[in-house]
Amino acid sequence: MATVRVQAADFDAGAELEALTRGRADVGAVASFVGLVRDANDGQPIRGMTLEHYPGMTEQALQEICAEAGGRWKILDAVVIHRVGPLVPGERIVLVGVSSAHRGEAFAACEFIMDYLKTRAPFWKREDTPGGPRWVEARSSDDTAAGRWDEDPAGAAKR
Amino acid sequence: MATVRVQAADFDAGAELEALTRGRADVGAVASFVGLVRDANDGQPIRGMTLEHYPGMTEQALQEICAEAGGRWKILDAVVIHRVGPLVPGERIVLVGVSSAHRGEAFAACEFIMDYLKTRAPFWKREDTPGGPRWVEARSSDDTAAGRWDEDPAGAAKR
Amino acid sequence: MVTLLFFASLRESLGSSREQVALPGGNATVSSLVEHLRGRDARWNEVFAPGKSWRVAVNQQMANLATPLKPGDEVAFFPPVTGG
Amino acid sequence: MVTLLFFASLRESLGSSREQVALPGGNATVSSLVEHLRGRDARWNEVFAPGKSWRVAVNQQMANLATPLKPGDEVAFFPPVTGG
Repeated sequence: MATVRVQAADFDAGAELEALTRGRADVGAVASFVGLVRDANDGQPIRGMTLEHYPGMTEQALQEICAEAGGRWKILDAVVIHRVGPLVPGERIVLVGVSSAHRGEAFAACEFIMDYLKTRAPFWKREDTPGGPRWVEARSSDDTAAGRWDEDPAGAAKR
Repeated sequence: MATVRVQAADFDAGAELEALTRGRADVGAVASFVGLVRDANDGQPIRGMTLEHYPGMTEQALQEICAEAGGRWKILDAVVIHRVGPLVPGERIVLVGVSSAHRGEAFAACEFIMDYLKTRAPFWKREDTPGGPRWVEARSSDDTAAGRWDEDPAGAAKR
Repeated sequence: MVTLLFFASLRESLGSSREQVALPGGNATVSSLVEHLRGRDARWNEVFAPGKSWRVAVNQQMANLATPLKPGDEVAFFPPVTGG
Repeated sequence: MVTLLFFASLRESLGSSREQVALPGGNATVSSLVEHLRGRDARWNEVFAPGKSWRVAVNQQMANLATPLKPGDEVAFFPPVTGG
């Protein structure tokens, strides 16, 4: 169901979000997220980064994450676009957009997809710092963020 | 701090979200929400609706809601655009966008602004149904949604 | 004098969107103003009857029955909001 | 034979992105494959030492030490993911 793309090129967030609603009038809510490259991380200036991925598995993992969101909330459509290759600060990395009839479902599903993407989709960041390149280490806070959806499968405590 | 506009004209969600990040590289996350007119509500087909507002107070209330979000979470910028006047199904009603360094704050602040807007910003919808126009009644679920931020000021249970 | 504004279903029910009224005497509050308005006729009495769901803003800030009023204030009455 | 893939810091540490290897004998699992790889040299032994943080996928699905392997499988090793 979901639109999933992994690409080196930038994307047009506005156009992608419009595609979620084009030609239909049952969508009441579109929640979205755009992640961008910051010029600093963990106190280090960042000149840029390179995103590596696992072709094939990545797309499949993103589809599965969207399907899981669709099983948990009544959503109408979803889009995930994730860039790979070299990126500089200020550039977009990822877009997640979710459409639904009502806002609660759209917000929850969008945040769920981002949290799961952060811990389950095979992407790896290598940052260029003044001290040379370094692989970004996974954050335990990301596991915590993803884990809260397990404790609370229906999002009940969250709504 | 926030950009707040109340207008009859449609808006370009992509351009508005880009404006949150233009010329800066400290933004890691932009969470956004677009609300749209659905072609049905409470089991009734909807031909269109007219949005009325309280000029002056509306803009002030939206600024206050954004300021309140800025006091609760570390956000970098926010935009709220809300349309007024006649709208047909499929049209955009409202955009809320929030930028921050990290995604948790952006998501929380964006959903908070929407929840507060729904209960505190002086807008009123009159729907055109086959049985004639009817003023939309406020939903207790919207009070519940806004109220959960009071029980949980830091969004701690939610993060 | 204060300026009264009415929005949405209240505007339609009362057939008025804006008017100037003299403040009721004494220490005027939203409550004393509303009691004064209810005395106008059956329609006004009904719209502001106890238990009816309306909201009030004074000078564009949300207010309540106890909010004091002074000459020049802008007092707006409207139903619970439904935007977004 | 199975296809091994290595990504990100594991790829760099091991100096390999893709290779074909014969499955170790018996009922091969990820565990027996990893033990086999650790026997190659000190670097391989170190990368896959107990307590090291790596992940494994078999045929592009997340797997674990107990996951059985059969000829033709694609077995990928990589660090915890950091996209988004």
